[in-house]
Amino acid sequence: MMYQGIRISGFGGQGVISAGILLAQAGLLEGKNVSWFPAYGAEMRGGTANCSVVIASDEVSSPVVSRPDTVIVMNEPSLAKFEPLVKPGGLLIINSSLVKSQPTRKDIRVVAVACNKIAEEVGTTKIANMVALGAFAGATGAVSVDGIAKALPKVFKRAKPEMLQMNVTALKMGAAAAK
Amino acid sequence: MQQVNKWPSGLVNKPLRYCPGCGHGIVHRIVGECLEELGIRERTVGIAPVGCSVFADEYFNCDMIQGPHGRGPAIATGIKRSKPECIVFSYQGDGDLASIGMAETVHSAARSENITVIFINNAIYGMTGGQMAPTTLIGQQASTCPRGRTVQANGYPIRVCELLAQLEGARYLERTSTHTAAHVIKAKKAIRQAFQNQIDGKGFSLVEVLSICPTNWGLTPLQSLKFVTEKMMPMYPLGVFRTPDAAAGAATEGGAA
Amino acid sequence: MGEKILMKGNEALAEGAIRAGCRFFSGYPITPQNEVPEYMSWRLPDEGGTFIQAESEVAAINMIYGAAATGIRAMTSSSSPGISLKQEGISYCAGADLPFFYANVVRGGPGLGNIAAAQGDYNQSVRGGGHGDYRVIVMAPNSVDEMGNFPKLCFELAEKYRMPAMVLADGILGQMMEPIEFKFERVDPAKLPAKDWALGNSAGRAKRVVKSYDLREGELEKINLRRMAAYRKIEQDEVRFEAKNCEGADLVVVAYGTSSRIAAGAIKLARDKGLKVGLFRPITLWPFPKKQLAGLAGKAKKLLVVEMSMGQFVDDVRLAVNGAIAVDLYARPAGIPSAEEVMAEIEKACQGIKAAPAATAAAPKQRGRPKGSKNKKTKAKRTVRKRAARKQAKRGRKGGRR
Amino acid sequence: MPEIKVDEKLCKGCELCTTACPKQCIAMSDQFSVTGYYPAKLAKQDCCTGCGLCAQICPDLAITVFK
Repeated sequence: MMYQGIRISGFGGQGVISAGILLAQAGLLEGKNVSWFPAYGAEMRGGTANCSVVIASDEVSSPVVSRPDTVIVMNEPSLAKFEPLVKPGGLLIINSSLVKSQPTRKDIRVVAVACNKIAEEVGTTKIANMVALGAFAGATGAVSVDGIAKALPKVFKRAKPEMLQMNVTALKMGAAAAK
Repeated sequence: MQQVNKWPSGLVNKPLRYCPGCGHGIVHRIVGECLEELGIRERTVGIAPVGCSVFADEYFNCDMIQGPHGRGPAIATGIKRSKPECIVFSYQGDGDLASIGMAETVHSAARSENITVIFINNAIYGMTGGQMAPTTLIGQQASTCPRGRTVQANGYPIRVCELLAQLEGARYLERTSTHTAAHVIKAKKAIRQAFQNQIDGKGFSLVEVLSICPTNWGLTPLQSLKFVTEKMMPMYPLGVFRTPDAAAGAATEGGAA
Repeated sequence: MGEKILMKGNEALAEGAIRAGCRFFSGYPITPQNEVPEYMSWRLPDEGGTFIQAESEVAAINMIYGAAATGIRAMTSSSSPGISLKQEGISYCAGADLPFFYANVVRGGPGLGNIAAAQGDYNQSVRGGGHGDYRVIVMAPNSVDEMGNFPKLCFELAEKYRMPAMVLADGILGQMMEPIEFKFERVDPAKLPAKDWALGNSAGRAKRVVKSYDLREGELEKINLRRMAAYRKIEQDEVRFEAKNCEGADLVVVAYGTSSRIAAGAIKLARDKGLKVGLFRPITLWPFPKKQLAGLAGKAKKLLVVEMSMGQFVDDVRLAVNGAIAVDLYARPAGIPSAEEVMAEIEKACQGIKAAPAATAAAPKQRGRPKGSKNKKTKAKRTVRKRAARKQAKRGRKGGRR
Repeated sequence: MPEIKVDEKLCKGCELCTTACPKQCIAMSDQFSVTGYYPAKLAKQDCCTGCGLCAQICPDLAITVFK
């Protein structure tokens, strides 16, 4: 039985909401049960955004992930907020381009990936979220990089082919960086 | 070297939670300065609406009450009639004042309640995420008119000052804007006048402020300033529409005709 | 039908309604249900339907009153404060026997509350909601799939019994995304049977009147009695619920909507620890699955109600079991419990069962007495039941936190 | 010389002040602040006249003017 509860958090505009939808869509395409739930409303305005994603072989019970297996932290304030929630033995993926503090937990696995820097190398920092998703795929195997790549055109319906290609490159580089 | 400006005592000293470029901050500062300069802060009661400026109760440094959507002028009536010595103002957006609260707006003006209404017109619903407002322009896109507002499906935008100018009880009506520093200074003069009218017992005063909403317009703040001059002002000309001393005045700037 | 697509709950609700033949929507913006009118604003015109953003909820519901009177499948949606504003119109529709469908995507309350998920509108929903003596059919989905598939059921029940029917959801169900499969054929509104009460073209027939008043002496009561009989029939025929692992369970968690999803997660954790816990989920909140809940007495030893309100839903559960089984409450009014938190409550409730089996189990079984006269036995039973009920009331007070 | 001070904790990088300055003394920083925005700054030496128009249009009361 497979279950992955994920929280993704960062500044509004870093693409954490769409990264979550993409993960859920990828899980669905791979035949898993999935759910996605955003933090919505007033707290979004000018502040941080986060979402919950569940990918499971079994039925998904609660869509709000209170004890995540994996947390992806895209900015500094998110580290303090979400590090304590990770399950013991769980995974914390940190965007080391923007997060300068060090995590303090010793009972979890920490993977630091310079998402903004890698994204910049690929072409634009706007796809730092894809680097982070690649890192998640590489570190957990809960979904594959190919699976996420297949989900891309379903979620970003109006994206140009060259943009999609850049996203795929970012995914692959993220996965490589996490291994 | 002297400090030229400072945080007004009429505003709580804390960061504003509005989006980057949002016009609420400018008008909040103006109102806060008026409360200080007119020496009325400690006898003022403000009414926060439903919408983005629901947070106004956190920011204005006077007694505040937050009420149901659109009912600000009715609540103001209740407060003013119970405590006539108090200065009462209602701070409302376009959805709150001109859509769900239109009846309260019209009837408080008709009764010439001695209150001050600050009306922020940004032609969109902000808090709920960019739905069409009663002041949304023809052709303007919104999340409930994604192909642009049409007369056929959505009717015409409402010009609040012109509408209220028909009412004898509406004693002071002015439309201002905040898209340049000079207009901000004019807007402050109008808002100050609206409070002064209440102090002098002259009856219903309303100041409409054209304001930008970059987030829900889908524009940068700088592009939004252009939207005000090119799109909003032709529809919503600036000027004084009524004063306590004279009947209807004429628009002075921006009119399409 | 067929393909599973990833959709937001609010969008699934809107799409489901359109596929069910809805061709009229009026509403007013309010979080967390804005995706419903937004979706309708572009989808409905494409289907030849009408979308109107009304100037207020009061106007929106009266547009529905008018549209529904013509026999069209009409819908509105809102969230708690907006639904309060609509209650006048809903009462008029109920009083005029007009079918329509509406959804309440509940947020925190009372007043403006907040915009997070909550279940505080339970009583308002299941007791009619507005003034006067009436009911509305209340369906409580707990997944995006049900959000999309319930509107059709609601339209059908509403038309069958000529009354309003609603979906009671919450911010989580509205905002979350899940795979959905529409499990029904698209309804072609042109092929729906004509309604013999609908207003419109009166050529060739007697004029019709839609109204909610009758001032003639005794007439209103006759109408209400007819409506009451219909309500009794609905209570007989239209109850829907889901029972999972209730057979042989010591403890049954009773929850609806989002609470039932969180409870299901907690039950998984509990069963992994070897605790015998089941889940009972009412799908229709009115009609309420009274008989089915009462049937748990004598089987399970205790019920644990989990609700995102102060203890509204628990009243109906207690009425249904009528003291025959202990009912604990875990209440989070305008809070969202975690599965771990509910799991802790389950463990606490199970400990209670072990510590005091005599007090919590169905009384007659535990206190079997030698067979005497029939009268004596009944009397004994009654006393024990009373005692159990008293104990339960005490526990209920303690259990209901916050 | 007159000058402005921008409170980086308050500034949300909306750039409205850059349009208000009659002498174009204000530019945006290329480093983002703790709040994630690129704040405004006085970009030119001996440029500010202390007119205060930037503070008039600033929606976040982030600018203090000295003269």
